[in-house]
Amino acid sequence: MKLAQLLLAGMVLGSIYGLIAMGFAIIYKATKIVHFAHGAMLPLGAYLVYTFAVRWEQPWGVALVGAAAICAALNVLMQRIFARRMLGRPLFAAIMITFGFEILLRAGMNLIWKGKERPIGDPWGADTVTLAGGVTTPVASLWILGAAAVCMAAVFAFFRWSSLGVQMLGTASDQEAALMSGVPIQRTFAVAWAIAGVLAVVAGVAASLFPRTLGPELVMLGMRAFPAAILGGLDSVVGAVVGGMAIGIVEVMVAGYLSESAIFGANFSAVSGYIIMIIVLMVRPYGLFGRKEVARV
Amino acid sequence: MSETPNARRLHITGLGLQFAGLRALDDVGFTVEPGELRALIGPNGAGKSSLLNCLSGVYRPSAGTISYGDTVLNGMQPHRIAGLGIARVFQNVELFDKLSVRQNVLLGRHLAMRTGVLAGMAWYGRAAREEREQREKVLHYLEYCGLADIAETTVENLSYGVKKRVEYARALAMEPTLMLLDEPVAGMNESESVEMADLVRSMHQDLGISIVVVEHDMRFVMSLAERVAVLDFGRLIADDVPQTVINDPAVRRAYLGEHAA
Amino acid sequence: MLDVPEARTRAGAGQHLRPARLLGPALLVVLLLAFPFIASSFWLTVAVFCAIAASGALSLNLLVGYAGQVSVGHAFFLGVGAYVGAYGGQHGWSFPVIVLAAVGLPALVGLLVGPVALRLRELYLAITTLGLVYVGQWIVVAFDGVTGGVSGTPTTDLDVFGFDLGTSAYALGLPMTRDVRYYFAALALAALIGFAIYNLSRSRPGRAMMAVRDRQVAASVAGVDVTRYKLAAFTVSSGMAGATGLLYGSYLGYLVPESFSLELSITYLAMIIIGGFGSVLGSVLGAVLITALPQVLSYLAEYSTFLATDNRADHVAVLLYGTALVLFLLFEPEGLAGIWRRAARRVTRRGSEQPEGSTR
Amino acid sequence: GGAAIETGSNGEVPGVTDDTITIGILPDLTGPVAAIGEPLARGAQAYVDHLNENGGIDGRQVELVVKDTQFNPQRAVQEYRKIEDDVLGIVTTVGEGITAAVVPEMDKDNVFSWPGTYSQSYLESEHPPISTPYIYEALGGIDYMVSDLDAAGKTLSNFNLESGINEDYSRAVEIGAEVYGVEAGSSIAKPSTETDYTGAVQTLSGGDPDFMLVGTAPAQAASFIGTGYSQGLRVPTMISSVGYSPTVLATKTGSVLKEVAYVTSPWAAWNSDEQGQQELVEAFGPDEEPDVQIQVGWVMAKGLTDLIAMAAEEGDLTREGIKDALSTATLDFGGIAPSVDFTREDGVYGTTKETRIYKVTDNGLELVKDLFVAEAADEVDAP
Amino acid sequence: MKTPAPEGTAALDVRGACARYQNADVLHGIDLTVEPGRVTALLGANGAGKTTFLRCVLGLMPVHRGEMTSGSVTVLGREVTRASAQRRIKAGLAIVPEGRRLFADLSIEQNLRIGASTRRDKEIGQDIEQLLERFPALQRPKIQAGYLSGGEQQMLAIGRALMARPKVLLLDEPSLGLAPLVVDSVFETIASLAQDGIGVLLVEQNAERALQASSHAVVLQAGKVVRSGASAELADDPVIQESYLGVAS
Ligand SMILES: Nc1ncnc2c1ncn2[C@@H]1O[C@H](COP(=O)(O)OP(=O)(O)OP(=O)(O)O)[C@@H](O)[C@H]1O
Ligand SMILES: Nc1ncnc2c1ncn2[C@@H]1O[C@H](COP(=O)(O)OP(=O)(O)OP(=O)(O)O)[C@@H](O)[C@H]1O
Ligand SMILES: CC(C)C[C@H](N)C(=O)O
Ligand SMILES: [Mg+2]
Ligand SMILES: [Mg+2]
Repeated sequence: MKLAQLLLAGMVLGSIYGLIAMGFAIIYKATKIVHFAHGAMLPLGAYLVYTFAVRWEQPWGVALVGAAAICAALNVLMQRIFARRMLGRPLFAAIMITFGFEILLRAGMNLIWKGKERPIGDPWGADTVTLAGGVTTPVASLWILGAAAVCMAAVFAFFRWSSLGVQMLGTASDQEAALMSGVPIQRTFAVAWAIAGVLAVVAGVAASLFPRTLGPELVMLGMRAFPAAILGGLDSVVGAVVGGMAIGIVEVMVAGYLSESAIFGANFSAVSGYIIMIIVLMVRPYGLFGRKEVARV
Repeated sequence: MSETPNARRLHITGLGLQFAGLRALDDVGFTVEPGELRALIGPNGAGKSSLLNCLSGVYRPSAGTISYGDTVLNGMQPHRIAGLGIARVFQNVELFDKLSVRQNVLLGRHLAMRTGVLAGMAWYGRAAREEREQREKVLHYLEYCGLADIAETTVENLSYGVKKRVEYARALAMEPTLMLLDEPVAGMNESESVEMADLVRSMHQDLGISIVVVEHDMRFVMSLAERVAVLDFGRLIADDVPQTVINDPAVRRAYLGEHAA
Repeated sequence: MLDVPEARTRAGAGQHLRPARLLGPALLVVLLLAFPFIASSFWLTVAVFCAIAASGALSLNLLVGYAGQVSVGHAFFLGVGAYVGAYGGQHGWSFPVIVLAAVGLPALVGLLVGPVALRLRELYLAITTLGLVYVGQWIVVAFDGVTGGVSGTPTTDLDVFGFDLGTSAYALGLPMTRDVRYYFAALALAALIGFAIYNLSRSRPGRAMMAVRDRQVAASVAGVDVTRYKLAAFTVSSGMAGATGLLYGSYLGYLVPESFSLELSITYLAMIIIGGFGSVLGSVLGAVLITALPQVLSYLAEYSTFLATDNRADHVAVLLYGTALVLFLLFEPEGLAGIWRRAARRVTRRGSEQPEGSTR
Repeated sequence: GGAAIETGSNGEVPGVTDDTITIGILPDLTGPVAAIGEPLARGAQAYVDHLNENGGIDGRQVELVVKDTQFNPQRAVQEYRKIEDDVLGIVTTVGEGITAAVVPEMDKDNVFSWPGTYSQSYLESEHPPISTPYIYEALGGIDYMVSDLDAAGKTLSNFNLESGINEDYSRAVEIGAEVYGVEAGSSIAKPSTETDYTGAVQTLSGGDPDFMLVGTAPAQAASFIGTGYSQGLRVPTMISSVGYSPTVLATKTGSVLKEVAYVTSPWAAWNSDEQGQQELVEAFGPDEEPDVQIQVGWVMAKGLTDLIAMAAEEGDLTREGIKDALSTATLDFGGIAPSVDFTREDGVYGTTKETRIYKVTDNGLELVKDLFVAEAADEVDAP
Repeated sequence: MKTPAPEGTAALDVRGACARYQNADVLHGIDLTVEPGRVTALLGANGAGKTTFLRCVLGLMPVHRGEMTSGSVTVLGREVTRASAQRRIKAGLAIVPEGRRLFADLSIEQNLRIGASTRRDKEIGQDIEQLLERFPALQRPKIQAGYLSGGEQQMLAIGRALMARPKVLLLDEPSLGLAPLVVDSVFETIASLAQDGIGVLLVEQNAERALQASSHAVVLQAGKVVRSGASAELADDPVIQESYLGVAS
């Protein structure tokens, strides 16, 4: 029973990681950039939902769509700010710029929401259900699993059925060559970053549902999802999902079985994800599903 | 140029190389005598670059042996093979983009130098002395390749033809006994390839270096090579003097078409 | 991914040392020597942190800028040096022993991490090294008997062969307070590390590192033992970071796990990106800018009085800092070193009518 | 060697002029615990304003300089240095690590401040906690469970933040087991960055506890209790004063807290009619969101300025004078927090051991037991 | 030395193109016209500015921190001087770039698919099939392009450009690194494309082949047009013979 309970919790956490990691993956796919401000988008999205749904008393769905739209737009804006100037320039500067955005987002949120715990106004509240086998869980957790599945399917379908997916890959691999092939690279970027913005809101809200709370700690979740993104392979959407699940389950299992261990201490679950990641990378340097970078002479 | 290199015999037997179901090289064998200028031709994708990659240790052959003199190269790491006096010039320019021309060529002297990390940091004794000596030495190669004027320029912004010359200077600076050249005149116009042919010929004749050159420009091949090996689909289909090779019907069918120089 | 502005080693071009050329550096040295005696105690503290940051930035730049291995784990190596120093200090080790341990242990860890770096590229490596930061914080908590755990541990002042950095007493007729002493110690360390890296970059091993950075296969075919130089870069950089951490921890006086968080790693990356990859001067300028900028900005924010209410000025200072970072990277991707180089070129051109090196 | 360098030039006292006294405070305003630092700084500022309206100290107005540490130890030391020359004392620092980093610096300059933690180990330092140390709070909670919730002989587990508070809470459970005969269950500590509490809940549930003691920060307490609730761990739970925030009540977890949670706290309820609290509420107006950190800031500012006033009365308006005043002082906070007799003996400051017990209800906290001292409080060995 | 007045609209018409990079002016007023169904060769030594000219045609100078300072570009009668690269390609341009510029990490098939980025029709899959058949070297459509041999990569680059179904094809040294037999087939392909009415601009180091394959030619030197006219005439020009055809005078 404990095992089943932990497994379920691991899957829920894994779904949240997976949603975050998908955001990283899509942006990486299109721009070869790790968007370090992605983590800050999580509380931003959730706080926006709070403001719309709780403060301004709008229907929850409306709040969600509103927050998603704002975060998507913000992401596109950020991308626009450096895209043009960064063409043909070191990528690392662009990545550093996302750190700059992270500072700005955090400062802005601190100014507006003052880092307080806030309700997110969701319809499920603290209700719980008992599933087969005596496993009990908040209803909200089941919705997280569902939402994650829907997002994954949607993103997957998008890449499967639209030509934008392959164009993103091309753009990331060589922007000028993509331009020469007629890829509308600005639109490609915009779509990728917008999707990531929407995913950030979904993930941020999921991470604020009962029994978790919306608070500034949510920023950290972005960093915690890194091993998931890497484990799956930085540019793979499927990998993000698999990696997220794997890391989520491992972390919860470690916390469940090793919390009292004298050797590992209670903190070990926080590093267990990284350790799994390193082990996998030693065998597969590009993660489970990552595209190998070609280096031939 | 100062010391005469002692070229050794390069001997390849039964060489095989596979990539996920593709036989890039299949039972290839031939010998390059010391001081020989050998051309290697064949259709695109025949395995020429792959063969060079096996010789320089970048690829690991799945079968066969490569020996240089008495040393078996199979399984050796690229830098060890370089240590035996085997230098390589790539098909696409492979320079250290952010370094100056001089630094690129100095890197060719890497194996001739001894300074380690700690000594380098201290810049004491040998480190400084060695660096000064080698700069002198490198100047010679820069002049040889006509690069002395632009020694301090970052290679990144050079045009294609000049970059190729930097590659030659770097390879020469290794004072190799065997040079592997992959398509030296691709992308050059007629007069430039004549210049390049002169450079290769002089390296061969003045310095006594053995050379294996891959090239699609048949005029270049015919004017230079002493022997020509022909690969097709990873197999050796001919290995003889140029005149014989270009009249070989198999070679004409696979490679030359109606173009025979 | 890394883009290094251009080759910086220029020796052999036969530069003549003319008196006019020495004037600038001489002034700088005088200024640096006089600074602690004219600055306020606060700005002196900032200066000490700047100088320490310079050492840290230099060592990171060796790894990232010269050897091309992106690391977000710098805070970890700084932390190892600092904690080793704290432990040694508490157990009465002598200065040479402390230094040896604080440099040696991080270097050893760097050597052990190296093999991971051999297999991974760019961002995969970066994020793996990010794991080091978390592992480090876990170690501090899990082995709290040695490290003091979450509540931290005090460090001791270093006694550099009889020159106790902790005392405040006149020396050479000058008021050498603890801050002044640490200031000079930090300057000395930065100068030492900067000199070592500069030397490295103009000699065989440094060149080999840069070659591996630009084109690994070509470097190996030219005779460079790639494994060896990657490991060397990791080891040396980590050792230098350890020395920096030792001084940093000792000056701080107290270590808590938060002192070596991811934020610190990122701050150091910001320094070398803003300073300029693969540039000694850039590392130093970047370190000074990133350390001093927030302080300057808080002053600016504080003196704009309408902000002074409700603690808004602090938020504005942070917003300004983020904005400055973004704008700088947008408009000056070659970093401070690039600006410096351009300025210097302009000066020399005016001075000696040297034509700009033409390509063809 | 050489002559020592004298500090504090020409006999002037830092932070004191003819008409003003300057004090400082080092909260986190823009970093990860800004949610604590910001209201704390506002509370302190409000008290200083209140004091100035009533004539200040000894005819001097008090000025409070606020410096943001960003929860970064290096930055905190720098910010401290920035104001060190200009302040007479410092109200407090926010964050256990920050406090640990800055306190040694302050000791070098003989500067007084209240520590940003209630660990009783600080009683030995020059910086005693201003209010009830964690351990007495926890013991108060256990006392109440035994006397009013019939906990004797039942299992008590605890869940804490991985920090100094963990040691104090765990120790309290040990003492509780000895004195009250409760069964000590499992104990787990987690860092504030934990992303899922199922593991902790499952581990604790394994010991089948009847009561829980939670010594951690608000968001973490809420998530932990919520997770436990959803997995059937629904037992009376005592949350520490630092673990409860009224903002949590508005979240979904609030409904769970209402079912199971009590709060141990020395602090008065926001709507209490204690005179000090009335003044505070008046200063902030009725629209202010209740926040214990505002009370803390207010009380700490009051504590420091009271000491300064005492020093002034003694004619020793110096940093030294503040410390001298403290070692014999009894400070009263108008009922917002218990008054404290700090009298120092054997190098250990006196402290208060009182706490209140609240039950979480729809309207926030409802007082169920006013200030009292746990029976077992005497069993706590001197730090 | 005169170009006959074009019948109808030119496939590509560039007037007075001047261009500069950050530190240097590279093109000084280039006029060049490509007629539909004809091959125009652009010759010149290394560094003459051929690639730069193609960048101007495609609007890619900003990528190299340069700009086209004056002049106009017209594709099939539509002026595109200010348009984005994507619009120009939609207007009918396609390029086989210098150095191939394949997406090394992507498969052959994905490379071809990206070549069709501006198309919306349903025949993309079909075209891919056809190309894979046409170039036997591309037999393994799932392999990552970076692993292909130099010549195979060149073929893929040509295939990718054709995927755009261009009206005007720009080729920057298409025969680079190709085996003689394949070079023949590339020139055959070029001829057949021209026959289909496509205008081709061919930049080529092999001046002899280029002049054979083209009807018109333009010779650049240091960013200026020094010769232009019918290819047959240019092939007989002694100056051209000496400097580009390797014929000693
Ligand atoms: N690392 C690799 N992985 C997979 N396939 C490879 C790899 N390297 C080479 N190949 C394949 O092996 C075959 C031979 O390639 P190679 O580069 O040796 O040809 P080549 O003879 O040099 O051709 P070209 O004249 O076009 O340069 C090609 O089909 C190529 O796609
Ligand atoms: N990105 C750039 N930045 C600065 N200068 C450049 C850049 N690209 C090219 N140049 C310079 O512009 C001039 C023309 O170069 P271009 O590449 O157009 O010549 P090309 O005729 O295509 O030569 P090749 O036959 O070698 O390809 C050269 O002097 C070159 O050095
Ligand atoms: C296309 C590849 C075969 C080129 C190879 N990297 C070289 O320069 O030799
Ligand atoms: Mg090849
Ligand atoms: Mg060109």
